[in-house]
Amino acid sequence: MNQSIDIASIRAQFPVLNEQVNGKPLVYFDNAATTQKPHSVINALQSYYQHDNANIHRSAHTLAARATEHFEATREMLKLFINAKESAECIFTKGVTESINLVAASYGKLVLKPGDEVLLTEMEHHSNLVPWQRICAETGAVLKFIPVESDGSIHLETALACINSKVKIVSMVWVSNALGTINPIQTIIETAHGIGAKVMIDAAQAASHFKIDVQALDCDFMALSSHKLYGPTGLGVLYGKRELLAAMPPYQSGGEMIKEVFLTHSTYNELPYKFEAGTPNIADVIAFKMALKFVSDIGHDSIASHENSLYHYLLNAINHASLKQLKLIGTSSNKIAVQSFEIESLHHFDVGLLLDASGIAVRTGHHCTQPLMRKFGIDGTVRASFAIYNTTDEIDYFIAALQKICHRIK
Amino acid sequence: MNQSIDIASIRAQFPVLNEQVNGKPLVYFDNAATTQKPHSVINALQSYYQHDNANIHRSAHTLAARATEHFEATREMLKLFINAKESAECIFTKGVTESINLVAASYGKLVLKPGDEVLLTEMEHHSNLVPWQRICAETGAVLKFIPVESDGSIHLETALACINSKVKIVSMVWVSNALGTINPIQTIIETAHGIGAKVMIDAAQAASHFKIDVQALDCDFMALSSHKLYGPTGLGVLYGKRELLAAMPPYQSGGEMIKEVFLTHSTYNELPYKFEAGTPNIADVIAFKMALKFVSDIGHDSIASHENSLYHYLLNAINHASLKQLKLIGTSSNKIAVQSFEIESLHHFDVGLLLDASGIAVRTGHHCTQPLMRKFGIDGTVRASFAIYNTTDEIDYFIAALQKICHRIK
Amino acid sequence: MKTINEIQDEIVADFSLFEDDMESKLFYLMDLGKKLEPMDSAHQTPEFLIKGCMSKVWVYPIFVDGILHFEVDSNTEITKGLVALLVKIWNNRTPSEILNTDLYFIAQIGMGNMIGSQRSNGFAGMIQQMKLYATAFQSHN
Amino acid sequence: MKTINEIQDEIVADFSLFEDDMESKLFYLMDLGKKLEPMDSAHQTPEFLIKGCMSKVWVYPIFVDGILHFEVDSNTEITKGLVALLVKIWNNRTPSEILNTDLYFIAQIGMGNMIGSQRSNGFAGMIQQMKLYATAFQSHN
Ligand SMILES: Cc1ncc(COP(=O)(O)O)c(C=O)c1O
Ligand SMILES: Cc1ncc(COP(=O)(O)O)c(C=O)c1O
Repeated sequence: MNQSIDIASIRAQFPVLNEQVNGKPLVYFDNAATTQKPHSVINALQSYYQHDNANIHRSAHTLAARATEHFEATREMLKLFINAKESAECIFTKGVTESINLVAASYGKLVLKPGDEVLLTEMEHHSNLVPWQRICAETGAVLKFIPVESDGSIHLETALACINSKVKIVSMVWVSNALGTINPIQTIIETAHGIGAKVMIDAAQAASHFKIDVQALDCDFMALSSHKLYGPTGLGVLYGKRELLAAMPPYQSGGEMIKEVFLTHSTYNELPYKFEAGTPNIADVIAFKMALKFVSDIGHDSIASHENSLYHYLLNAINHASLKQLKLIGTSSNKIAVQSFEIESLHHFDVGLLLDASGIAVRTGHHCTQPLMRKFGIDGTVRASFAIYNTTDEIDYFIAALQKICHRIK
Repeated sequence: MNQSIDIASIRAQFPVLNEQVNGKPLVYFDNAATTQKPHSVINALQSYYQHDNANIHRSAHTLAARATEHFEATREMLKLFINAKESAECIFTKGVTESINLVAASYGKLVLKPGDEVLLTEMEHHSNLVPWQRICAETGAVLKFIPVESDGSIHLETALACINSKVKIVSMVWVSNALGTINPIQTIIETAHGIGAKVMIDAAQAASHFKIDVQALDCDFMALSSHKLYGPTGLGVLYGKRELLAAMPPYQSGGEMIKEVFLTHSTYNELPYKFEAGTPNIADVIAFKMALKFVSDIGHDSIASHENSLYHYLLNAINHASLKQLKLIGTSSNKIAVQSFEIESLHHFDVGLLLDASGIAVRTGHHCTQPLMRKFGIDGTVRASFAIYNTTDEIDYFIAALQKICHRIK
Repeated sequence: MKTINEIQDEIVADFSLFEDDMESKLFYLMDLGKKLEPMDSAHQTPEFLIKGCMSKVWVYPIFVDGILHFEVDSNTEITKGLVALLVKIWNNRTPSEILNTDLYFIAQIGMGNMIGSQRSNGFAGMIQQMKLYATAFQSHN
Repeated sequence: MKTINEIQDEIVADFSLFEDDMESKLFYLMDLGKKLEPMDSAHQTPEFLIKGCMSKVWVYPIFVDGILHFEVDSNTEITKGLVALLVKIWNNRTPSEILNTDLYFIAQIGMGNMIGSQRSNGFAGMIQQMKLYATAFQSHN
């Protein structure tokens, strides 16, 4: 199904790609931090505020009905996008970070007993680590880690060996934001279910690159961020299986999430509203639908194929350029189009600034994975991460900039 | 300082006011639910996504630096807007609901002991009630309520009498969203401080109507929502005094809010970042600055004066129209421009639909204040709430629509 | 007795008189509701409440001699008018007549536009419940 | 020895050669950093670290015969170049010379544009700390 796609026409949908940075055309290779937004998303925001803006649910007026309808339409689209059984299993949050905090605080607190284990990997983003540290400290459960190998992958056998009967929750990143490694979550989910553990998947980096099917995966929870998926900032998703979500206590409380409120006690609303306290991020939810549509219209197969070919082009180009001072970090064979690296004798931060001088945006630093950096004995990397609108021309330009830098510091 | 303002030119800044609803020009009287957004806010969103979009903080590239600068500029503006001592006391949240949840979960859990009292009023929005019910249940503290009188106000003496030495936290609404009543918070704050209690103010309904000065009030915490203040949805503010925020444990955890992360433990970032886990709602924060600027440019005095005159015009018009079936709910003399009412023998919901048929948007229902409604022996009201862009012409049209309804059901 | 479709056509004709005047359509609905036979309050129990409605709507079925009869009520006038429309069409029909109905009048009077999508869901809930009763009594027969 | 302003003028002239070539400006800064005398690693302690910098920058003051001398270092090359600029201007000056300096070169070379606002804050932190040392030794005198 891998039709060739017209990248020029895709680029034309992203106004920010016309920016000049330091007098050079912007080359945006910081997509793992946040993707750019197509016209359709920006226009949806504008159109909502120009025509429909109103607070949603339980209201008698037309604008509110319109806003409610559009808001819930995103949930329906999301259900299709991740193939959830029902849209009520899709909860809107602020982002992956909040989705994980919600599960740790609500589900973690519900099930974890002293001595129970929560299993993560050593490559987790802080957002999938610190919430578990805190709930373990509160409940007396113990954090365990699947180790990361020197190429930035995990060994499946080692991982499966960590899944013992004490493990109650496995929470792991599908794709590492720092290294790009794709983890073998399907087998881990099956094995975890075999001993009765539940599995939460951090899909922050996965969602824009390949198709998600929560029913096929059979994961128990999954977290997504809109802003990494061509959508607006300030919005995320928690997917959870109905029976789990239904049994969990609410996380935040207030308007929308209640059924009946008395001065001294309250009863709670149905899913998904039970977990959506307060006025939601209405405009961004509505615009997020256009981001999902953007990805679906191109198709995950085409996206993966374009990004993979970019990635191989990059690796090839690095080899041919014989950049001796350049050291790749994260060299697993199963990766998305993300490459971390160091340049010998130059701080990652300086490399970032020098590339920026050429208009190239990369991320530098620990990528919110300090324990992983420590494992590699470094305090950060330079990371280039690609999206559907990137091109081989941009990679050529990037390689030339790296050559110039390596040449200057010889 | 009360210059007369040009409402026509203000209306021209709000594109949504050109909408037609059921063939009639939109009359938007649902401002207490959410206000409309001026061009400047919508344009700021668009411009951010078209030119600057990047993940913020700790980055080497130009877009990220630009986004970070704009993001923090809103915090500086906010500090001026509420007259905080420092911008680090202004924390970005999802909205008032999250701000209150944060304080209840973090500060509440830190200080509340069995038998301690948390004092609210009977007119709280569910968002300032349910979080306290839950933290009281968890800590063994007891919820107490300042009673609401039949005109929808609280008696200051009765309120002060509730503040005994067991009270550790007073959390109350400054302005009732259901009734419009302005509460005497200044004296309550002073009295509460006299016995060592801390005071949280729910300023959801206050912020767009009159000037806020947290230092003059000396409140300990205050919550705001952007969407009720001419700004984007999905964004709120928690103000807190530095010494309190500094002593509080983090609420959510993950990226941004950490200093150093090890596999087994972490240390936390400085204020305000300690309470801002995950990628923030960057675009909406940046656009929110234009909302604050919109309000500041007109000036709170001018806003209050316009809205007060609208409100008196409304009360006068209701009197003259002799709408016998109409019963006002919330008749205190100290109110903002919000009026709840019932029409005899008609459900509030039907009134809402009938007004909508004339293009008039009002809110109907319990306004997330079920205990207050129960106190009045009703299950909801029709509520008209005004903002700076409303006019006496709109009120005339509204009164005519009410007359028609009352006439038909006679 | 008129056929189901004759009644639907009448409803469509009535609403078309109001053209774009939404307010009059709502008043008309309210008038329909007022003309309903009063419901036995003993039948207004939670089990006869329609799920998914923002207002309270009770539908109580009575099945005699192969014919379905509905007692209905609502706590809001407009919703009462909505359920009254269905009663107008479906009262004193056989289950199979009910189950075989194509409710084309809904689209033709522009119901979605008139009551919004949330109330449309509630309206769909009423239809579904009345059809469920029809199915139940049909198989019972 | 050149005056402070003569050195500032030289810096401005040097940078103006690069026109809009940001990359060359950064390489130039890095070269400046490389030419710094090495800092005694015993002086690279937390108390001599500049607060508010994203990189690590140490500034160690030595005050002899009324003259201030700075040992500096950084873990990143560009930041080292930044602090080298200040050393170029302020090394071997009296506290009052330092305190009376108008650092006009910063605006003239378009520093803000070159290093962004966050690093500009760090740079401001270096300046502030060096001036604090000057104040301290001046009153000490
Ligand atoms: C008085 C009051 N408190 C709290 C809230 C909750 O605000 P939000 O829904 O923006 O979190 C509202 C808004 O409905 C309100 O009016
Ligand atoms: C793998 C991974 N997990 C979690 C997060 C946190 O996402 P957010 O900051 O949108 O909450 C990120 C984003 O930085 C990520 O890449």
